[in-house]
Amino acid sequence: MVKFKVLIHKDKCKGCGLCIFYCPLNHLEQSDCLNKRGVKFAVENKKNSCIGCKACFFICPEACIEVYEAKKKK
Amino acid sequence: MVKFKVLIHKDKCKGCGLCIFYCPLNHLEQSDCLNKRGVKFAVENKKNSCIGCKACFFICPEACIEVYEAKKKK
Amino acid sequence: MSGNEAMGLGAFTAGCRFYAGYPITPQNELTAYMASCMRLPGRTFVQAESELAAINMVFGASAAGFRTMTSSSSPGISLKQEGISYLAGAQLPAVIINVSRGGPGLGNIASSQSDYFQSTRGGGHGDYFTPVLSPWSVEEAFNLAILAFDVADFYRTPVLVLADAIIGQMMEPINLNRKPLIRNRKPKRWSLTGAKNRPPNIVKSFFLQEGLLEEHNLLLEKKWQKIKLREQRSSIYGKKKVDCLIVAYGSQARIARQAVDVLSCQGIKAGLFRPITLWPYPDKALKKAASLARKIVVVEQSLGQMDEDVRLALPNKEINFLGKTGGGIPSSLEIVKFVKKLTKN
Amino acid sequence: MSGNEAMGLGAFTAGCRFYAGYPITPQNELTAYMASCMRLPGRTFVQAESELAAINMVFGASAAGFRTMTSSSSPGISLKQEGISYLAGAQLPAVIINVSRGGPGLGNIASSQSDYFQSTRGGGHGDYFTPVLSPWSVEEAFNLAILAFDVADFYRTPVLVLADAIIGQMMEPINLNRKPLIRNRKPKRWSLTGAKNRPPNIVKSFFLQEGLLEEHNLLLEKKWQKIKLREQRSSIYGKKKVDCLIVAYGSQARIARQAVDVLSCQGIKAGLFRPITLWPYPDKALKKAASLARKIVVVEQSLGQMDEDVRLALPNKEINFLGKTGGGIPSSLEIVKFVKKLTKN
Amino acid sequence: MEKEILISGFGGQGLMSLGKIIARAALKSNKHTIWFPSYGAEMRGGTAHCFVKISDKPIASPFIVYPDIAIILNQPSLDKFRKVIKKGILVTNKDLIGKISMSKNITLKNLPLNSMALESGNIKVVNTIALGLIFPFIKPLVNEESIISTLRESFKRREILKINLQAFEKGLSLAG
Amino acid sequence: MEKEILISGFGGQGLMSLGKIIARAALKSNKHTIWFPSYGAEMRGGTAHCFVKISDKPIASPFIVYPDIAIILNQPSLDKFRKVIKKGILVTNKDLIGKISMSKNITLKNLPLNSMALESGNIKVVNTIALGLIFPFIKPLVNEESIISTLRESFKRREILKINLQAFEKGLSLAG
Amino acid sequence: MNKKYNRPESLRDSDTHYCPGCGHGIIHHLVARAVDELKIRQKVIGVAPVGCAVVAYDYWNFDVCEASHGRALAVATGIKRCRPKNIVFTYQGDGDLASIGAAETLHAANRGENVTCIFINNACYGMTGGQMAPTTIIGQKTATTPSGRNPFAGDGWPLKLSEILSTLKGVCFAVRTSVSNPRQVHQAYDYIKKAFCSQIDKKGFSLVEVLSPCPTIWQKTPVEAMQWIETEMIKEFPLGVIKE
Amino acid sequence: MNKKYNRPESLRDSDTHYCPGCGHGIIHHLVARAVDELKIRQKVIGVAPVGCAVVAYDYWNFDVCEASHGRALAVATGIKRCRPKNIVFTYQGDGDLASIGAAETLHAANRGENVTCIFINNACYGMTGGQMAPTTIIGQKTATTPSGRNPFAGDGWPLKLSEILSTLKGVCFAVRTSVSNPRQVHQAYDYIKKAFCSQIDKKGFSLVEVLSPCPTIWQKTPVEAMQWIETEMIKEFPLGVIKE
Ligand SMILES: Cc1ncc(C[n+]2csc(CCOP(=O)(O)OP(=O)(O)O)c2C)c(N)n1
Ligand SMILES: Cc1ncc(C[n+]2csc(CCOP(=O)(O)OP(=O)(O)O)c2C)c(N)n1
Ligand code: SF4
Ligand code: SF4
Ligand code: SF4
Ligand code: SF4
Ligand code: SF4
Ligand code: SF4
Ligand SMILES: [Mg+2]
Ligand SMILES: [Mg+2]
Repeated sequence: MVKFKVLIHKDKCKGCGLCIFYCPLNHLEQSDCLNKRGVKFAVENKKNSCIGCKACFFICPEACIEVYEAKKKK
Repeated sequence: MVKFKVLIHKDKCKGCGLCIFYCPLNHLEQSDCLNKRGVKFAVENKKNSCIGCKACFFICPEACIEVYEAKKKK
Repeated sequence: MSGNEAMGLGAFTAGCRFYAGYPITPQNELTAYMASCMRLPGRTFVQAESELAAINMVFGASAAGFRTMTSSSSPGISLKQEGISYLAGAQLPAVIINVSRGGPGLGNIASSQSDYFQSTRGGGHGDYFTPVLSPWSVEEAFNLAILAFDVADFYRTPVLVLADAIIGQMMEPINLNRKPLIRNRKPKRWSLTGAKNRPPNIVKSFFLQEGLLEEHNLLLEKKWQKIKLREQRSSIYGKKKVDCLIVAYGSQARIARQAVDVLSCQGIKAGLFRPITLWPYPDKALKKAASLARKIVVVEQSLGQMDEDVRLALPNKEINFLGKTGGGIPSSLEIVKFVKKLTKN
Repeated sequence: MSGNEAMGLGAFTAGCRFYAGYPITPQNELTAYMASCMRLPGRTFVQAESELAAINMVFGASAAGFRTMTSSSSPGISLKQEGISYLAGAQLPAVIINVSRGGPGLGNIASSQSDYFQSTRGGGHGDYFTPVLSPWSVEEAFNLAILAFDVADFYRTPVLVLADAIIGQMMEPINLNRKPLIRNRKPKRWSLTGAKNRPPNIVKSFFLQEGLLEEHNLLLEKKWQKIKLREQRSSIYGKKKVDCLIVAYGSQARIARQAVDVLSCQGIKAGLFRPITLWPYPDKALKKAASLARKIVVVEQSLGQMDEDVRLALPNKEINFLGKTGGGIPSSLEIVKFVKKLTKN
Repeated sequence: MEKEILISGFGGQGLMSLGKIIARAALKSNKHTIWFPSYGAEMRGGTAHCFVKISDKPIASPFIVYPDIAIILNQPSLDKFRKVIKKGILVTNKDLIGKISMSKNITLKNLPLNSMALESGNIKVVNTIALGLIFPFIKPLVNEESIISTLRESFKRREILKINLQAFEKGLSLAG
Repeated sequence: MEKEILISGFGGQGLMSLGKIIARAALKSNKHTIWFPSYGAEMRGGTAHCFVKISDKPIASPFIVYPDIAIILNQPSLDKFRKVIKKGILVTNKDLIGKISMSKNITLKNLPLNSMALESGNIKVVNTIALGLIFPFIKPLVNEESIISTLRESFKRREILKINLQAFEKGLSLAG
Repeated sequence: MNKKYNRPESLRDSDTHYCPGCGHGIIHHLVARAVDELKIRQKVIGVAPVGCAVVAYDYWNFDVCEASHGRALAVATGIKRCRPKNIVFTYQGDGDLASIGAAETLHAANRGENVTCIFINNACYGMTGGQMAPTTIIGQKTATTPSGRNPFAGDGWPLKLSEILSTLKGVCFAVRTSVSNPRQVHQAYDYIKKAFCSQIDKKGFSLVEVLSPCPTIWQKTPVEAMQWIETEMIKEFPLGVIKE
Repeated sequence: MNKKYNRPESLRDSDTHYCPGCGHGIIHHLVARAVDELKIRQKVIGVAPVGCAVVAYDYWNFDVCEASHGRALAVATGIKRCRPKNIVFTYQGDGDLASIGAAETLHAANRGENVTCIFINNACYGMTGGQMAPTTIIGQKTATTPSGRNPFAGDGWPLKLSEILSTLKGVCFAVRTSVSNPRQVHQAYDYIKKAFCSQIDKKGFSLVEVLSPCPTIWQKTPVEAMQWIETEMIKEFPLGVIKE
């Protein structure tokens, strides 16, 4: 089974919220705290799991999201 | 009966020959002598008569041809 | 009110009827200001597609007999050089505002006074000059914008207002109670209105026939000489007899004034000579002021441009120069230090 | 061969690989010459849609690491001012030829030297200079075109060749037997070739971060100082110790030389000082020459522009000026008369 | 009397408008004033600053060498201006700034301005809180009425105005 | 020895090329030479002129004040240059020029060049006839071979060359 | 005897500097005639280009403004915006209008400036001695394309600016015509009048492109030049109303 | 664990100066990604504009050249003609490309320069604080059109330069796309690659116009800005391949 993981470089994030809005699974959300830029950056939430659609990856103006494909034997 | 007359300002003429070429009746021709610009200017000849089509008038780059319409009782 | 807006208001007050401009920092507030006030009836605002288009629209509006202005900043002013030369050649009044920034090239958007040569030595081609006015405060920016129109119309010449980014962007109050005098509003008989009841008018700078351009240029030369004689403007701050006379213009003169104050406190007699017209350069007044000064210091936001005019005006004086380039600004402290070192020897 | 063609041949000989130009009289023979020789393999000729496009194409070609040139005449050169300022700021070598004509505005197509200020005082915005070379013969036009490329590459700077309409259009023989020396052909490590096996190269003139442009400009200033020190060029004709030293450049120096000959015949010791570089101005050589001269006369095809450099170089001398504007050319007879009157007193 | 104020921070933190508000209020209080911006490092997003001078005499230079009052909204600003802040009051934004150690001549107010602004419902009022914080120190030159009426002019939309007035009060209450 | 030649006329009369031909021929004869055009009054159609200087020493100025040889092809040219033609030889185009009265120092050759050219089959050879007319006067500096070979280079088409060579001879025969 | 067709009042009684057979002379005449016919001589303001027609003001008998090379439509914008009641037109060569002035042309048209543009397409730069113009046709030899214009060698394709401009909403009338024979001359005359009329009716930007002979640069006799328009140029630049 | 989608090599690991939600960041990424994918990083030469993307060279990890405002395609012409084997592209805003640079754009396209032009249409001048651009849509408020762009007040019509350029023979590929949602972003990416490929195949001038959000000037949140593209901008600027 293939699993996906997103990695968000939190200090590059400008908190524009585009990834959050466009993630089809609402896998992303705003953080509670501020990063060093003073914005609430994007983080994964734990509710849904990522399907690796890369919507967030492509829409992020800061290119600060990475999407990993993790082949894991169950 | 209507008669036409063309008047060519000879010293303005640059001898381009356009009027001569485009006159449908060959009413115009090159002069034998030179004008003060040193070119053989356009003159009326006696062979054919002008029908007042104004071809020469419109094509002349120097606007040095005038076409008169002369209403004459025979 | 910012200096940029003040110049806009000045133009409006002077009866500017046509403005064309193209955005560029640090003069955007001026374009924005014009975009609202010049959309009123009887006025025209055009956002031109480029600086070239803007200056040539101004050429047209001026030829049509109207008070007209354009504004830009350094790179945009370079693009207008051909147009300015045409305006000068065709003897068309117009006001061109340069809120100058750091160069060469794209440089930066900080304040700089490195367009002095371009402004005073005809950056365009040919034997011509343009009067150049340089404000040192927001209020003066307002007043000089008005004066620029008057001078332009009186002499039939393009006039430059050379304001730096500091003057353009800083805000300070201005007194609008005194009603400004608008002069030189005589009818422009040479202008293009349609050839009704008069022979056709022609606006041109082209004189191909041998000798004609020479004749025309000698006429212009007379005009430049007249302007040189009559339009030199400057101001003096501080004592008359001084150890050190600082020469500076625009925002740098502001900073120098502070230095003069500090120096006085420290017992050094210093004065400030501030040219208001950069062309014609107020050399008569400078000569007079310099004759009572022991040392001369020129301070500029450049590597030394006005410096040359001071040297030409005072061939027998030693001229000391303090300058910073590329957006660097000689601070009042630096000036004080420089002057102190100089006057010690 | 005409001066225009000679400059084209010079560029070709110097290894110019890219030429972009826009037609304008009196330099059309140069564009036409390039249109044929630069269509050979390994070379590129582009008829640009405008002078702006041409100078910016040259910017690109230079950034790509190639020897490149554009040419125009006065109004077209005004349009290139922004581009020249960019070249200077981005430290790109390039050669720009101005076969100057009468201005301001459309002016006429006669010979004129009224672009001197524009050429030597950075007609564009910002703190920069460009070396300016001025030939007085067709052969020198050829040689200076080559030199221009060498200087440009060595200092990484745009170089102007300021030839007037007389030099551009007159034909005289040139000696092509001596093989010209082409120097400074070192690889351009800064140029854009694709970032292969090295970090990316960036060509730019923009330094927004505070202080960066200042730093950059001080670097440029060092370069200007170095050029000032090393690249002053001039020549002298006639006696050393003279009653009158005539200072003139370009075609006007040719005419002045004739005047010097006539004056010698008439028993008046006259000499000619001819700057070959207009920037840097050869003030050291001039000072030396002037120290042996009783009177100084500057002769220009303008209302007095180089005049200012002479006055700056010789602050303690009286400078006399003879000039004609708008295509007028001070003839050798007029010079003789002027000098005779002057030396009589 | 003369007060020299430096405000520095990220482009979006409203520092330019804060400077303008102070200058306008000073004008209303019939004082001489100059506001001068420096977009400094970058046009968008980056760090920028502005100067405000208020005085009862005409002002010469718009520049400030050693400010009396400094409002420093992010780390780069502090790094940049640390050396010239030698006296007076310093307001800093704890949320975006690490450890601060300044000379003892300086009255330091280090508060989490971003968080406070978010709390009050709008991240944009960082600047207005700061205004409240420094107000007591410019009071000799600028009266409160002028400030309030300038705020009223600057924020036309009622809700926005309300939040700003509250932010000002909050700052004021913490000014101590 | 130095010869100074002025050629002036209408734009289309081939005066520039005549000047260039003389200059090239002088070069071939190993002389110093300068050709210099002045489009003067008008770019098209109007009156223009050029100077040619030939010398056995280097030449200073390309300008000519008092020409040794003047070829004047139309009335405006005569009006313009009458005053400076004070010596030497003057060739004029009778077809386009009214009465001429010049000082006696001048050898005048006033011939109907236009008509002669038309006669020889091409109005454009006006200039080549003039070349023939003045040739004897530049002979000390330029030899006939050089002229002929320059004509050959200038006119590539055989018929055209033929007419021009004939025109040159015709001029020469009338040079007297 | 009724005098009928003579020099219009709007054309001065001066000699032109144009080469024999040059189209500029014909078109100057047409413009002047149209101005007379529409009785607008006292309110027309022309803008002259830099090109062979640079001194058009010496030939027309009404107010004329110079413009720097390529910027005639910017100048016209300045004039017309200030004097909306006057009739303002530019007269520009192909180099002026379509090469150096391309941006000014495009944007004036796009703004729908209520001016008329007479565009003289002679497939070359006349004034500077016959270099390639944007309108030079493929294979045509010029001073800068000595072996003929070759789009595949980077010389670019013949530019059909009238077609391009006609796609803009600001343009109300665009036509290409020629003066290559008397009938065409007459038609060009009608189009010029029409363009002026559309300006009088405040419809926006009007454009009349005229294919015009340049015998000198083309190295043809005047008659051959006319024929070259009809056999060669028209192939690249078809005549007719493009937008109305 | 296989890393799959991460920062391309051609994008430096630097922070941008762009506002949150700015389209420039997205498109920079796409360009870099396309360069990586086509393995041309070592021979690509970019030309940066004057506009918000002026310091694009600080973000891309390959050779980049500055160009003065509007002249990127002239600069690109100079580079490409000298280095035909390199891949040369310009990256230009709507003000840069379509306003001040209109002539250079038109003529580079008409010459069929074998370069790629990435045209960022954000309906405004971002860098100078939000003035009207040629692409500003009707009624849109900007610093210079305070009551909305009004073509009937002389502000001009939204200029569709891609359509205009696609009429030129020199243009081999012209497309309008957007980055207004992830799917579109991906499509934009494909088009950019395609444009580069057509350059590699020496087909001529290729143009990719990208509708791009400018939340700051539009005074919208980043998400609203994306939606405004889809509801408003696309009406004026329809997406799709214009020429291929
Ligand atoms: C800025 C500038 N560039 C170039 C020129 C030189 N120039 C004069 S006219 C002209 C082009 C003429 O061609 P066109 O516009 O087609 O007019 P035509 O002469 O063919 O009627 C040029 C390039 C100039 N005067 N000014
Ligand atoms: C010659 C010149 N004119 C004007 C400017 C000012 N300027 C900088 S960017 C810009 C326009 C930016 O708009 P656009 O090209 O659409 O890019 P964006 O910022 O929207 O991405 C202008 C007018 C300049 N730098 N140089
Ligand atoms: S890859 Fe798709 S599903 Fe996963 S976080 Fe990103 S947008 Fe959401
Ligand atoms: S799209 Fe990028 S910058 Fe925007 S919130 Fe998501 S991670 Fe942050
Ligand atoms: S009016 Fe017609 S018929 Fe009469 S001369 Fe002229 S062209 Fe010939
Ligand atoms: S058309 Fe005119 S210029 Fe030509 S020959 Fe006839 S009259 Fe003379
Ligand atoms: S060169 Fe051509 S366009 Fe110019 S006047 Fe001569 S024929 Fe007419
Ligand atoms: S102003 Fe607009 S285009 Fe510029 S960085 Fe901000 S969002 Fe991007
Ligand atoms: Mg043409
Ligand atoms: Mg934009």
